[in-house]
Parts: sequence; structure tokens; C-alpha cells
Amino acid sequence: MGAEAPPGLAEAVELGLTEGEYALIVELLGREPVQVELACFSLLWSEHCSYKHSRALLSTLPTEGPALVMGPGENAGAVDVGDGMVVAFKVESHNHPSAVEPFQGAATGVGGILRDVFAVGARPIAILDSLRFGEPAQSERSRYLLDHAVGGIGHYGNSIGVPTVGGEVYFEAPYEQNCLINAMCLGLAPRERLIRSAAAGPDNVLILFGARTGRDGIGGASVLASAELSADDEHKRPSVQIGDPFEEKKLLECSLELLDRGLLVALQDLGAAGLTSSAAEMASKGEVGVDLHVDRVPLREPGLEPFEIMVSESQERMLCVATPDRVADVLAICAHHEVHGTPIGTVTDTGRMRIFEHGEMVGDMPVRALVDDCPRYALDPRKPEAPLYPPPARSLDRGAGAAQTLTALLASANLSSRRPLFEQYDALVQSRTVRRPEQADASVLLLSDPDGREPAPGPLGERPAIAVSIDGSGRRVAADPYTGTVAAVLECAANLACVGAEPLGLTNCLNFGNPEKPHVAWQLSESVRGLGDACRALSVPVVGGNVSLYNEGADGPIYPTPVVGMVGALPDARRAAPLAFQRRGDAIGVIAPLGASLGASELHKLRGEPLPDGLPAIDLPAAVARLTPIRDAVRAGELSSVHDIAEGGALVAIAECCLAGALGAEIELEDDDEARFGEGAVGFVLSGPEPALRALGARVIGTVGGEALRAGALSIPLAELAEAHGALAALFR
Amino acid sequence: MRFGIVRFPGSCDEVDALRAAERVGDATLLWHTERDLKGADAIIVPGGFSYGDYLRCGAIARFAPVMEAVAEHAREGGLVLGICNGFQVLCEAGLLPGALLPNTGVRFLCRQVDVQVENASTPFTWRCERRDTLSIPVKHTTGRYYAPEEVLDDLEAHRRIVLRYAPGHNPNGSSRDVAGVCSEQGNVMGLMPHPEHAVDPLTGSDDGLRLLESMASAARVVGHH
Amino acid sequence: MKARVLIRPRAGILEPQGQAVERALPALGFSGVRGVRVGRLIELDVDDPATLPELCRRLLSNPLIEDYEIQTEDPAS
Amino acid sequence: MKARVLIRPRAGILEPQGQAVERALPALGFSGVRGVRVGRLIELDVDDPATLPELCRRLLSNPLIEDYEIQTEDPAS
Ligand SMILES: Nc1ncnc2c1ncn2[C@@H]1O[C@H](COP(=O)(O)OP(=O)(O)O)[C@@H](O)[C@H]1O
Ligand SMILES: [Mg+2]
Repeated sequence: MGAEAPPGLAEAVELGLTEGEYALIVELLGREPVQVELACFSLLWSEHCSYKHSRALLSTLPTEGPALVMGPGENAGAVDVGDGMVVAFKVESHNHPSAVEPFQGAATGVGGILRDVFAVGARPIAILDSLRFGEPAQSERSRYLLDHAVGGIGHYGNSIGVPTVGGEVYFEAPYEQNCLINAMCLGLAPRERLIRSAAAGPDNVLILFGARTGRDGIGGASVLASAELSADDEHKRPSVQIGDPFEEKKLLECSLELLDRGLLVALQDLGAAGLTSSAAEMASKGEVGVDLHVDRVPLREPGLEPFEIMVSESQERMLCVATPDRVADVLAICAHHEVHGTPIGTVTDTGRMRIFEHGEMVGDMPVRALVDDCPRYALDPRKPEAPLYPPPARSLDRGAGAAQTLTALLASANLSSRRPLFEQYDALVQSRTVRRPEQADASVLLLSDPDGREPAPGPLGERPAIAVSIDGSGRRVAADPYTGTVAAVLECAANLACVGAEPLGLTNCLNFGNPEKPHVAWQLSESVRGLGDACRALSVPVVGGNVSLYNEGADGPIYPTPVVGMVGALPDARRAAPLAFQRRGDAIGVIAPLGASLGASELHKLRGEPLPDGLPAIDLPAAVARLTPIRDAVRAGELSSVHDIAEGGALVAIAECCLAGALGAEIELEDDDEARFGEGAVGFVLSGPEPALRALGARVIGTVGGEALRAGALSIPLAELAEAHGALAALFR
Repeated sequence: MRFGIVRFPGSCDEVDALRAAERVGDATLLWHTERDLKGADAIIVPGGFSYGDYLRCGAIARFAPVMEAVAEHAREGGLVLGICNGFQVLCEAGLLPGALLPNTGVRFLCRQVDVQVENASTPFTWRCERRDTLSIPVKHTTGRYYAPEEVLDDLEAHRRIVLRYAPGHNPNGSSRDVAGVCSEQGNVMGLMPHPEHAVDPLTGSDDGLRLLESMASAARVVGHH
Repeated sequence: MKARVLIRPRAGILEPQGQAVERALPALGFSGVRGVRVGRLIELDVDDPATLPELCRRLLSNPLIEDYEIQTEDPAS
Repeated sequence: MKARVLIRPRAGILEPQGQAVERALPALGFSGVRGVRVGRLIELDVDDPATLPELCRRLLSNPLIEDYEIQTEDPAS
């Protein structure tokens, strides 16, 4: 190897490794790592790649289910949706890049999750986003982040032709310095096209294809540069990655055609830690070695050092393995799609990742050391003695009357209509979208095949579909990590039930603070325990996910935010219930939420109440038992509308049903805040024929009709409700 | 009766257009490098972001080899429909008057809008009645129709404004609420709304189908081949 | 030779991006700025600058809605 | 005073627009053009040109990925 002196411990520490980890690397290599090796280790042994603080917890999650086709460990998990088709899906965070540059950070977040999905051979058919920012009323910066992050998501998704069909956004002070940008993608594939990422077959060829490699995202690793940069050269180390959806569109079509033609042994996207991570993961999964020739990697600008090429996070790149006799065909397909394809290495039986530059070996590491031997750290979870978060700022007087309270809630940043946001997303491309945002609690997509052909309808004209929902309330998880997480999973399941879908699988992104702090460790372990229990109760497997830790600002950690995405199937999209009231004269029924309380509710937030220490426990079996009858009633077409009672409680849910249908309601609801505005799990507002509502155990509280929402003394014209609900538009001027 | 749907790198709605066209006829995709229209009777230049749309929407696509054949087809009287990005491409190519500018709201906008049929005797609308209202979605950032006043006057005088946004539905600030215009001969039309996304009540509306049906039967009559 | 092409929306055509910039100014504490118009800047290396006007007319600008201006490093200076 | 701000992508940052233009040129019969970079041109009227650098940094450009250059009509000339 090169004669240059190895960088040493000081650099290793600067790259984020501990002294102990450095010593272990020296032991595993039998010598000190050289520059490029240290770069590889520092990235693969980072929390992001190694899951060194979370892997033990993740292993407690249930990953088996009747529909499961591919579980955690691949780029995306997949479930069987019938007809020989599978849906692959995953949610991933791009929090830290988005805090630096929200437009490009969010855009490349979408680009990254799309690649994860087509890396398994699925055509991306839908995107959802889950966003958290500080309080927009107080924070100019939060408004800026919101505007630009939404712009970036739209830019990427709209330009690549994948609809953004749903999502969620919440505003809370603890996200002020650390916004969350999570994106979920669903893809569709014929079952036989699914591919794994394990490299196999010594002498097989590694082909890098897609964009050329630049110095994008080298960021921290730039301390390794052999030449000191002067201030004028600073621009040579850009850490902001720019997304190019046009390049990704070509990459997507190219990848799927390569798979359709059966030309590949394995396929993997390049994401965090670039080539290092992709090559090492592929080798590790296949229990093989790889030789990589960095001088063959096409560069966007000259003069990149080997370590820069190995860790560059330039976007829109994929790595595949093909047998030598197929390489020419692979390159021809690349050329047809105007995508660069370059053989850059070979699979070996050495079990080592060896890096060559102009034929000279410049790095040589056991794959196992890189991928498996990173130390795992036990958490030291401890429940905090004192509240971690200050009470929210008060914006509503405790003495406000019911009407004022309701309009204040509807106009609040967390509850107002998301229309000004989701209208910036193409929700329709690919022609599957049966229920768009605000039409139902879950997005509903027809199950046409990846080429847009819908199978012949069933004997009664049924049109099979899938449904998807994404949820997670940080404030409720902060109040009670276990119950709050259970509630998030139940809310997803309730959303699916509203459209008649049965859950098939779940993905999650665990956004937490620094796990080395005992109280964050406690939030994380309690939350994962809740996630596992709720999944087991629902018999829904976790098919994959992502962990984003160290989300902290100067004032402490973010609200612990497990974001849950759930995918389900329904036999007939025509029956997917809307949330809007449909018909004058329909009866309105309420199934009150389980464990409802005002603690950690939106109302308490507006009133500036501190978070409670714990939420009322939710009876999980009872909650799960509520879902099936709702689902069956929807499938049977017995209801006109179904909406789950979530943030803001029952009265807010009813107002939403009125607004969506432009129909008033005349109801009787107990004259107390808990009944009106209390929040819990698996509550519903239904409309339809009275007997159907009663059969579901709903309390019938009134009828649809009129131009106002009337509840006892309270009477608010629809126009007034609509004006309050439209408050978010002010943030997008 | 056969539709040819142009596919540029970066097209997004070409498969939607293909499946929509298949509801009323035969349809095939035409790759941007091809000069052969594969016997298509009517051409659709679909939506999306051709070549990334990085310079100016439609500016690069209009130079694609396939567009030479499309222009030739139009000169011979064949039907050409440009949807969204396809409308931009046809304007850039000079097959339609005017240009599309950024929405007054600056942002991308995806919304179901009502459009009114102003001229029901074009090959694209003859299955509609004048003043019919169609519910069709728009989704674009650059859809504000612009042409100099005298051009707009002329378009109006010759009934070449085929579709207008219904009152209160103009999503982008288009001059005189123009949603779709046609060529002097009436065989080339461009519109910002997406009729291929309005072919099934389950996904929102099937009003767009009437435009495609009009084309299918008109192409059969004209039968320029 | 290095050249720059400045492309600007033609006078009289509404330019909403510039308006959005103007709307954002007061919140950031800026006053005394008006008439903001946003166009495009294209920088390139060209062997023969005589080809630039045609390039501008055919590809880089749309004459119906945009004006262009070519700046080359004056070889005489 | 009339001023122009030229905003261009920083060196080393991926610049897809310029790439797209450059790749399209040969098909149009233009050769001998390289290094295309696309940025923005902002024209405005400003009372006090001394405020421009801050305006550029805070609103008109994104300093992480863009450089700016201010051109004012030199009052001396
Ligand atoms: N919270 C989680 N729950 C379940 N599986 C997870 C979770 N976080 C990560 N995983 C799984 O761990 C693997 C590695 O994740 P990640 O590093 O994000 O993959 P990639 O590099 O493809 O983005 C993936 O298969 C992912 O699904
Ligand atoms: Mg991956």
C-alpha cells in the first residue's frame, strides 16, 4: 500500500470514531488504517450506517406476516398484494441535510427513497412525506424551511413522475432547530422481478451507473484531504448535494429495464456513504469480497482523491453486479437510456474490500470488519425525573367559549387544511389515485400493474386497490413514549380501516435525540416497545425502516418522533369511504376514542398546558377489535362516510367532515371539553343510515344538513369554519 | 385508428396518455429519437419534464427528431394534441401561437378545475357541446398562457380559443382564461389541463375522455394516411 | 472564449418571481427596492462568438417573451 | 439606481441545467460550445446600492450553492 503515513488517531476522532473504535480497527486490520480505509471505517461505523445504538432494539420488532415477501435488511421491504404483484415500501429521513439546505435536502431525500425502492426492482408509484418544523407563527426560519422543503419534495416527485399522494406536517417548538424531513415511497413489482442486493459469483463485474461522481456530501471526511485547502478553495468541498430528478428518471427506467431483461445478479443504490457503503453491503450480504478501481469511476471534475471517490454522496447513482458475458448488454441498455455505465470492479472470493488506483492497491479491508464488527452499544435508558420539554406557548385563553375554541383549533398550524401544501404536489400522475389528500383518511391507489394496466375487474366490477397512511405525533410520544407510539400505529390502522383496507405491513422511521443520553435512550426503547406491541396486536410485520438519531438543538432533543407508514389492501376501490359527509339527512354517529383525554391534546397545546407525565393506557386488544367491523362495513358499502378522530378530538373531526363535504351538521355532544376535544385512539365519526351506525356500536348524535355546524348552543356557519381552516395559506405567500 | 404518444427522456404522463388513448383506439409510444410515426393517425405530445425542462419548458424537446415527424404530420393535416409540457413544446416549435409563462402563484399547482368548451366544432371537441363544462385536473408550474393582445384578439375572432377556465377556476393567470388553443387549420391543439387524467370517474372524472373520443372519430374521418 | 448571455422577460410581461421577491422584502427589513425582474444567466465557453446570436434566438431565449444580451470578454481590452 | 445581480451555481456544485443544455447542442448543429452553466439574472431598482450585498446574501441567492455578482451602472462613467 502507499508509502504515505497513516492519518492516525487524532483524525479518526475528528471523523467521529472513538479511541476504542480506532483501536479495534487497528486490531482488525493488524495495522493502522491508511487514509481511504479510515474514511471507509468512519462512515460505515457511524450511527447512520451501523445502527450501533439501535440494532438491538430493532431486533425486537416482529417481522413475520402472511403477506411478507421481503423483510428488513434489504433496501425496501415488500408485501404480497395479490395477482402476482408485490408492493415494496420504506420511509427514510433526510433531517440534517434539510436543516442546512431545505430545498435540496428534501429533494435529495425523495431521490434517495425512490432509489431504495427501485433498487429492489419495484417501480415507484407513490410518495408520502412526514414533516416537522418549529412554530411558524413565531419563527421566520420555520416558515422558510417549510416553504423550501415542500418545494424540494414537489420538485423531485413532480419532475420524476411519481405522485405524492399523502403525508403529514406538524409544528412544535422542539423542532425549531432540528426539523424533520421524512419521505416514504411505495413501489410495485411483479413478484419475480424483485431483486436483492447480495453480490455473488467471483469474477462477476460491478458496474456503476448513473450520474458522475463529484465532491458532493464529502463534508466531514474532508479533514482527510492530503492537501490543506486555502479559504479560496473552500468551494472544492461542497457538502450540499443537488438533486437531479431528470437523471434519476433515466436511472429508474434503465434499472427496471435491466431487471426485466434478467441481466443482473444484484442491484443496490448509492446512498449515505456512497460507494463505500453500497459495495461493502453488497459484499457482506453475499459473503464475498470486492475489488474496486476508483480510477475507473467517471468524475464530474478532475482531481478527486481515492477516499473522496469512495465516500462521495453524489446523487442518482446505482451499483449492479452482472456476469461477465452480460456486461456488454448492460452497457447497451445504459446507453439507450442515456445513462453512464462503467465497470469499476469485480466480485472476489477474498472476503475483502480492496481499493485500487491505477492498478496499485490503496486500501484493503475485511468486509466483515467494515460491516459486522462495529461495536454495538447498550443503551442506558432512564426515565427523566423532571419534564424534558417546557410547556408550549399559550395562544388560546382557557376561558374561550366552544365556538372560539373550535375555530382556533381549526386555524391552528397543526390542524388547518394542508391544501396549500399538497396542491404543490402532483398527486395524480400514473393514474392510480382514487383518494387524494383530504378525500379520505388513507390514500387509495388502484392496483394497476407497473405499466399502468389495470387487471380486469372482479365478477361484481370490483377494482382492487392498496391504501397507505403515514402518522406519528411527537407531542404525544413525548408525553408517553410507549402509549404515544402505540397510538401512532393504531392511527395508521384506523386510517386504513376507514377506506376498508386491511394492513399488510409497516415501515417506520425513528427520529430521536442523542441515544447516549439516558432519557433519550428511554424514549427510544419505550417507543420501540410500543411499536412492537402494537404491530403484534395487529399482526402486522415491520418490513423495514430507518433510524435518525442525534436530532437535537441547543435547547435539547426534539420530541421523540417515530413516524409510522402502513400499507394495506382493499378488494374494491369503489367502496373506499370518503371522509366528507355525502348526503343531507344522513345520520351522524360517533365512536369515542379509547383512552381519550385532554393531556397532550391540541387543545392543551393552544392553552399552553405542560405535557402530562404519561397518557391513559390504551387497551390494545379492544382497539384492534374495533377495526374489523369498521373495515367490513366500509367494504359492504354500508356507510356514506368514515373519518377517524385524531388531533383535535371529535368536534374537530366532525367539522372536517362538514368542510370536506360542504355540508353542515346538527348534532348533540356533551357540553365538556373532553368529549369535544379529547384525543385518544381508534375513534370514528361515521355518517349513513342510522341502523348501520348503531350496528357498529356508534352513538348517533345528529344529522347531516344545513349551512352550519350546530351543536347545542354552538352554531358556526360553514364559511366561517372554512376561513379558519384555510389559515395555512398565509405560510405560502 | 391509432394514437402515437411521444416519449422524451423526462416525460411523465406518457403512459397515462397511452392507457387513456387505448380506451378509444389503438395506441403506441414513439421514442424521441424516432422519425417514424409508426402509422399513427393522431399524435399526443404528453406532459412531464422533457429533457428535465431545465432551460425553458419545451425548449429542448422541440428539437427532438421525433418532433420533425410530428411537424410534418401536422402540415399534412394530421391531428396533434399537446398536453401540458406537450403544449409548451408545440408553442416552442411554432406549431401553436403564444407561450406558457410561470404561474402567477409561482409554485407548482395540482388541482381539479372546470374548463368550458368555447368551440365544439374542432376535431378535439366535437363530441362536446359549446359551453359544456369539463372537470379536468391541471398540474404545472408554467401554465400561464401568454400571447400579445392582437394575437389573442385574432384567436378569439377565429374561435381558436378552444377551452377556457370557467369563471373562478383560472389556476395560473392565463390571459383571457385560455386553457387550450388550436392552430389555424384546427388540427393542432394544446391545453394545460390533463384530459388523460380525467378518463375514469373513480380517479376523479371522465370528462377528458370526450376530447380523446372526439379525436378518435375525427382522425377516422380525416384519415390523412 | 468565455461568454455570458443575459435573458430577461420582455417589458410589459408580468414576472411573478420578481413580485414574490418584492413581497418578501419588508419582512426581512429591506426597503427602497422596486422593479425586481428575474431572468436567466447563461455562461459558456464558445469557440466562435459569432454563432451566439443564433444560439440565443433558437435555443437559449424565446423571442416572444424574452430579450437577450450577449456579453463577451472584449478581446481588445 | 438600476442594478443587476448575477447569480451563478458555485463551482463544484452539480449543475443539471447547464448539462442539459450542453448535451442538447450537437443535435441542433451547434458545436464548439462547452462549460455551460445556467444561473439567474435579477434586475432591480435600488435606492441605496450599499444594501445590495446583504440583499443578495439573505434573499436573492443561496450562499451555500450560489455565488453572486452585483453590477451597477457606474455613476462615475
Ligand atoms: N426502524 C427500523 N425498523 C425496521 N427496520 C429498520 C429500521 N431502521 C432500519 N431498518 C432496516 O435496516 C436496513 C438498513 O437501513 P438503511 O441503512 O436505512 O438502508 P439504506 O442504506 O438502504 O438506506 C434496512 O433494511 C432497513 O429497512
Ligand atoms: Mg439503500
